[in-house]
Amino acid sequence: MIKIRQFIHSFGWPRIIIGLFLLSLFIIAPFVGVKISTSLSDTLIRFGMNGVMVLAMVPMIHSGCGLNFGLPLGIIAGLLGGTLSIQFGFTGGTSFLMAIILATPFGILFGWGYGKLLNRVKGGEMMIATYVGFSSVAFMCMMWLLLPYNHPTMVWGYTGSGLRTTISTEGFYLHALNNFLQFRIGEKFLFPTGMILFFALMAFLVWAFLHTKTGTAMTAVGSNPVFARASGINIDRTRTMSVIMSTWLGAIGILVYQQSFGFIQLYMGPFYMALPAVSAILIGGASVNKASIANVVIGTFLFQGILTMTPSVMNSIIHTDMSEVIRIVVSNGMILYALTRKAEVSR
Amino acid sequence: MKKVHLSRRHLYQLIAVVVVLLIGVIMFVIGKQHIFLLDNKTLESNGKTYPAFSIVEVQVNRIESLELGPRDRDRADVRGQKHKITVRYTDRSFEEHEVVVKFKVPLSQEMVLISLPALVGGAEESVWLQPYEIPVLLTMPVDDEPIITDEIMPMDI
Amino acid sequence: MSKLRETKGQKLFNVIEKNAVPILFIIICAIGIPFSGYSLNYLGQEIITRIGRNSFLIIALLIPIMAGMGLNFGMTLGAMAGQIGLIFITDWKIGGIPGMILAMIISTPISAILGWMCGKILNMAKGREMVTSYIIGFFINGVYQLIVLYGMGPVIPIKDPALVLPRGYGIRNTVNLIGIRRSMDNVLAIRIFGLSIPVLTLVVIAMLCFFIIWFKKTKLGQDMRAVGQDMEVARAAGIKVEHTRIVSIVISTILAGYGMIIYLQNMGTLNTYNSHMQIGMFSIAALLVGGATVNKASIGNVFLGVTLFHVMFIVSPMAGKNLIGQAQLGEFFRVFVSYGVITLALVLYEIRKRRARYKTGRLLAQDQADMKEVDV
Amino acid sequence: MTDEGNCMKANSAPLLEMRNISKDFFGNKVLTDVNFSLQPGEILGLVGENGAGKTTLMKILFGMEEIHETGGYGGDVVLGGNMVHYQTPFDALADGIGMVHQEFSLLPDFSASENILLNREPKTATLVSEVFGDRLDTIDRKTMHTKSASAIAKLGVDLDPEMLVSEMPVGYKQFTEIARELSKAEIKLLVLDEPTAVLTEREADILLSAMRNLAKEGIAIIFISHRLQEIIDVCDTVMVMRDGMIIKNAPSQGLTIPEIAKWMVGRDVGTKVAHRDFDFTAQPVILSIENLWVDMPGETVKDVSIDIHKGEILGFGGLAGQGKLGVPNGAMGLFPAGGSITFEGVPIELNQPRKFLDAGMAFVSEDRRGVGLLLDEPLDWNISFTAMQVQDKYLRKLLGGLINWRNEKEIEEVAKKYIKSLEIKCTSYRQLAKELSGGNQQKVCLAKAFAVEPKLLFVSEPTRGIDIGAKSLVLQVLRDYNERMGVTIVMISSELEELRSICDRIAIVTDGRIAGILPSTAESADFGLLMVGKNPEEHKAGGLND
Repeated sequence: MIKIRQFIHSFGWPRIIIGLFLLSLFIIAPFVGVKISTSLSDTLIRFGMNGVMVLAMVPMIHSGCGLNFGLPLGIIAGLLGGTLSIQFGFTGGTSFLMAIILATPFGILFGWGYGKLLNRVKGGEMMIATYVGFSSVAFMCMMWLLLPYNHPTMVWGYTGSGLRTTISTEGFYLHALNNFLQFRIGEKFLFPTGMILFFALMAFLVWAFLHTKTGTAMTAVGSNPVFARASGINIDRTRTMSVIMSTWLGAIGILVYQQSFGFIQLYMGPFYMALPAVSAILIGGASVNKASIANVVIGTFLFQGILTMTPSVMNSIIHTDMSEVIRIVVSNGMILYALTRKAEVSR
Repeated sequence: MKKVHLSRRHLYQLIAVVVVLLIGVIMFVIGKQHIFLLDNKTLESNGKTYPAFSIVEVQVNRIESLELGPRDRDRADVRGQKHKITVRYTDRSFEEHEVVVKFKVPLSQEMVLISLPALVGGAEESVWLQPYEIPVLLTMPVDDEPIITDEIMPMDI
Repeated sequence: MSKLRETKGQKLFNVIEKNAVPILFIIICAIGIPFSGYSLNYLGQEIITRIGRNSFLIIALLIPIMAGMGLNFGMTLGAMAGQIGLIFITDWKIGGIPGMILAMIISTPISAILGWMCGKILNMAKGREMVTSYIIGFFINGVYQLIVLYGMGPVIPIKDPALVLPRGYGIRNTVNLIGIRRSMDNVLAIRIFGLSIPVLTLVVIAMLCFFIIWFKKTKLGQDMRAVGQDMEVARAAGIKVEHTRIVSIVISTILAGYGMIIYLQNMGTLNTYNSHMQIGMFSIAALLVGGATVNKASIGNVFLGVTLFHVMFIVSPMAGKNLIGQAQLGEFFRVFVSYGVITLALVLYEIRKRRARYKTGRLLAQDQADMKEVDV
Repeated sequence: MTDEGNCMKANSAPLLEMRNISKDFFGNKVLTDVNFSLQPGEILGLVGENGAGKTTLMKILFGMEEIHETGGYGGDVVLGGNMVHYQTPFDALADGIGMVHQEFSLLPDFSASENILLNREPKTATLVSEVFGDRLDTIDRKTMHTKSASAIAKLGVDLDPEMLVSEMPVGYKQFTEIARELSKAEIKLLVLDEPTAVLTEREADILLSAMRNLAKEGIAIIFISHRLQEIIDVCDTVMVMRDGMIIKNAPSQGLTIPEIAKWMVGRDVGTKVAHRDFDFTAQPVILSIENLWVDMPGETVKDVSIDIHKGEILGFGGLAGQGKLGVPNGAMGLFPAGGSITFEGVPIELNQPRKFLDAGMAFVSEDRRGVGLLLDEPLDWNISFTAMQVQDKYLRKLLGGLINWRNEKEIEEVAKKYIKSLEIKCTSYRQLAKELSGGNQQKVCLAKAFAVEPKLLFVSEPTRGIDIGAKSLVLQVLRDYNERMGVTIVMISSELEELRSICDRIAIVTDGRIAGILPSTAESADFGLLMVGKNPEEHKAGGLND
């Protein structure tokens, strides 16, 4: 009994409720005519699509910068990489690789500036991160209009300048990862091997980094910055590095997302993209200052599972699609829960 | 002593709540919108005929007056319960008449039809003031409009 | 070791830095106005309209700032309550000033409950009130959608087919508020120099200003200022800190509800699922443009802010069009500026807080430098 | 004046009596059988070292929460003939006992008057407050002004009630605090906890004369101070506490500073402690500190210069808040600091902990939980972290040194080594640091420092908050480490006896400066004099002249 209570305490009620909710959706599904295999396959695909963006939360949480509400900044770096890759005329799988390569310098540059800024506002990171994300998206809205892109698939047909709001990745990196080693079990179950492998690679890189000297320092900075300082760590530099990593992962994350989704969404597209990623990692068991790869995997799976299952199951039961409302309540409720926990570092 | 004080505060609070609720009710009554449909059609009722005017000028409360030809219908949006209607017309002997009628509209009737000929002709109120319902049209089910819940850029604020 | 000495240059820098945001906006407006080609008369009319439309909402932000809880991003809660009131009166066909008053009466208990909840949660998240209130806004938005999009119709009776979606439940994207449109602005409206002035609305706003001034003089206002400065000192003096904080949020939420009703009577249409989310952000931006900070704001900031922010807002699409040939660019620009100004104000606030912390160190260094000089 | 006072006291019942007060924190006795009484209008000077039990005694009087939480106290508190047992400080305040704390409890953006009457503002009821409660009464500024002005007048200082606290000099803030207590009509007893510590001499004089005025009006005062001259000047009675007991309770007339200082520091003159002969002057200077200032809140260092010799154990002592803790914290760069430090002839850049560590120094902080440990991480991380980061220990180089991989095995080994040698009690080397007891946490902090193998080790309050058994073990470990490895140790402690038992010489820090350096064999009274800012030499001379 005590063990159960301890488990509940450490895991937190909201997570258990969400887990049970998802479980019940899976149980109900066959009775209302929703195919589990399709749902599972969809969940997996969405897991692969969003996993890297959720992973982008990890470095910043580790270094004590809090939840990365400024993810849109990383996404913008990814958008620049993607559009430039198309602009330069790369096609097929190469365009994906080139997109990653082209996004990298932007990710590093943005991350560096963003990190410098966050170092000057210690204690108020999350609110400022939110608004850095918003203002950078709004700023890029102007840039998308002004930058001298001219690839015909991307610009508005009638003016010949200014990027479209959505650009299809077909012919470029559409399904560059999805189709790699993809296999099918039965009629409805598709396993997006390439995408999952890519996520695994990224997760391994982050995991491995956290096992190096610098990674250890990063964890210590997040766990107790004063301790780290007293051990000779340059806190500001470590934090900046974590922000660069998070931003870069955000850039890669959006590219993975686009190759599966099929479209590049510019302008206000990245605006609210931070919130789902933030809530996913929190659902997975992370807190404002502690996160692991396991949190990412569990959280993304649970969160995306709910997003896939609720519309179909709810629709079959009450003929109303309430999934949007459920998404808003679940994800923001989870963030609220995490924010109101007493700082878990017992300092 | 303390108890007395406490109950006095409760009393004041109770009064405040009641006053606010009362204001709410009053606002409901005086703010209720009604639509008057003003009709200048020949009306037959209980065997009596009220012929339409060739031209009639009608003013509801202090809203700008309307002119109606035969078989015309116009509307006036009003608020509240008590209304005054002023009808000016010229009879066959070219004499100008002005009829002023004050009346109350039931709270629940959002739209009423007022027959001007009957009103001038001195018919019962139930004859010249009738509730009106918009005929329900059988329409094809319309596609739901898409709900946009995350518009970020307003045109105007 | 009492005062830190500063050179003239540093002093000037401090003054500029303290007023960085308004100065920046004056520059933006000064550049934008000539390029937009709008006449001063037009701009004047717009500013008057917008002062009447928005000030009430912005003033609603002042009380939580006084209580040290920062910018109340949770004011969207009040806006939602106000909108629910408006939906009801539109359905019941209550118009004019009585309709507005009734909507306010309906919104009050909803605002109070939501504000109380918000305050409770913020007490659990001391030190990060702003980001928490911001997320509360999103969370309650979900609940609001649940009620308005699914509950209104089957559970909460709404009869008017003009309000309800064709599918039979849920409120439409836009609700026409013809019944109360400009009903407050038009009462006692006068024209001066060709500008029409919504006298009643301005009188109501003036009354709210007096309320705020009066409120500061009450015991509760004094307690809030005390709590805002130092929770521990206030607690030691026996002030109920948590309760005071909750009350400040409740008042702010209720006022935001009223503000939303006044705002929408001027607009004339309700954007059911978006108005409230946008209004929080734009009100905060306007207040910050007026020179307010996270912990200090006055009524003066409100009016300066409304004026500067809205001039920028009106002018930028046309200025963008005339400058670069794209009105859209100007629209993006004003959105960027709105978010940017909040970012800038938050960053400046945090930096100032840090600098204040290092003041003692600088004083000590200065002392020692003085000693050395004496030695030499 | 004293004679008059004594006559009055003899005729009336005591205002306050504390009988047989005793208190222990989980078996650790901090007060034993404390008895004293106080007459109306009497000024009682309460002196004693930190940890002598003054604060605990006052906390009991006020019914502070932590007293109830830790199991209450023994004995009776009698106020005006009635037994009282306060549940919260507010009850005590209601009974007319006021306290002015060492730290200011003032709101900077409020005026003196607003602070003095905080939460006791005079109000006028309005119709609104009838509905919404009396918190919507408006504040009566006029009455407020007169009330606070009269409270300030009682003090006899010239302070504008409308002046903002943030614009006040420190002394005025102190007056505001006291005026707040005086503004309470029922005030009978006032406790002043080191009120003069922050005041200039002139301000202190004003305060002392104000205290005499108050006493004339029949208000009793308990005056806690380290400035012994003030105690002698103003108090009717002096009460000296040490180790939770009253050592002396005597009329102030005729007392001298050396006498009181001796009682304070205790252990009758001539107490011998284990002492080794170590001639530090024969050793080269390893660390030289010059004109160090440190901005450490509550422990400001103003100007400290000292040479530390190789192989010695140097102690830094002094009363709390005087700046002894600021010295190592500033030297390491944890708090903004200035001046210069030179280690083995090489100047070390300040404000950069890394430079300090690279030079071969280490620091065990007094703030174990805040600075010393990663509470949420396991033991092995805590022990190995600093050495790994500073000296690249416990790492495996991969890809030709490009990647520094954590070597879990070596980390485990070093953790186990120190768990064994320092006898750290834990379930495993992976146990989280926050789950350990205070003493074991302290050992982990030491292990962390030892793992760096420093040439010079700063240890700050190594025995604070740990039980006696662990205390002696920690001290023994430090002594061994010094003798075996030849490591120079600088130990900072509030407990003079502890310093005297292991150090070769002890520097006393008073008011942010070194008041004097004495060998640990010096008489304790001399240390006591240094702590209260007096030069023992002068007083000895004075004594001879008498």
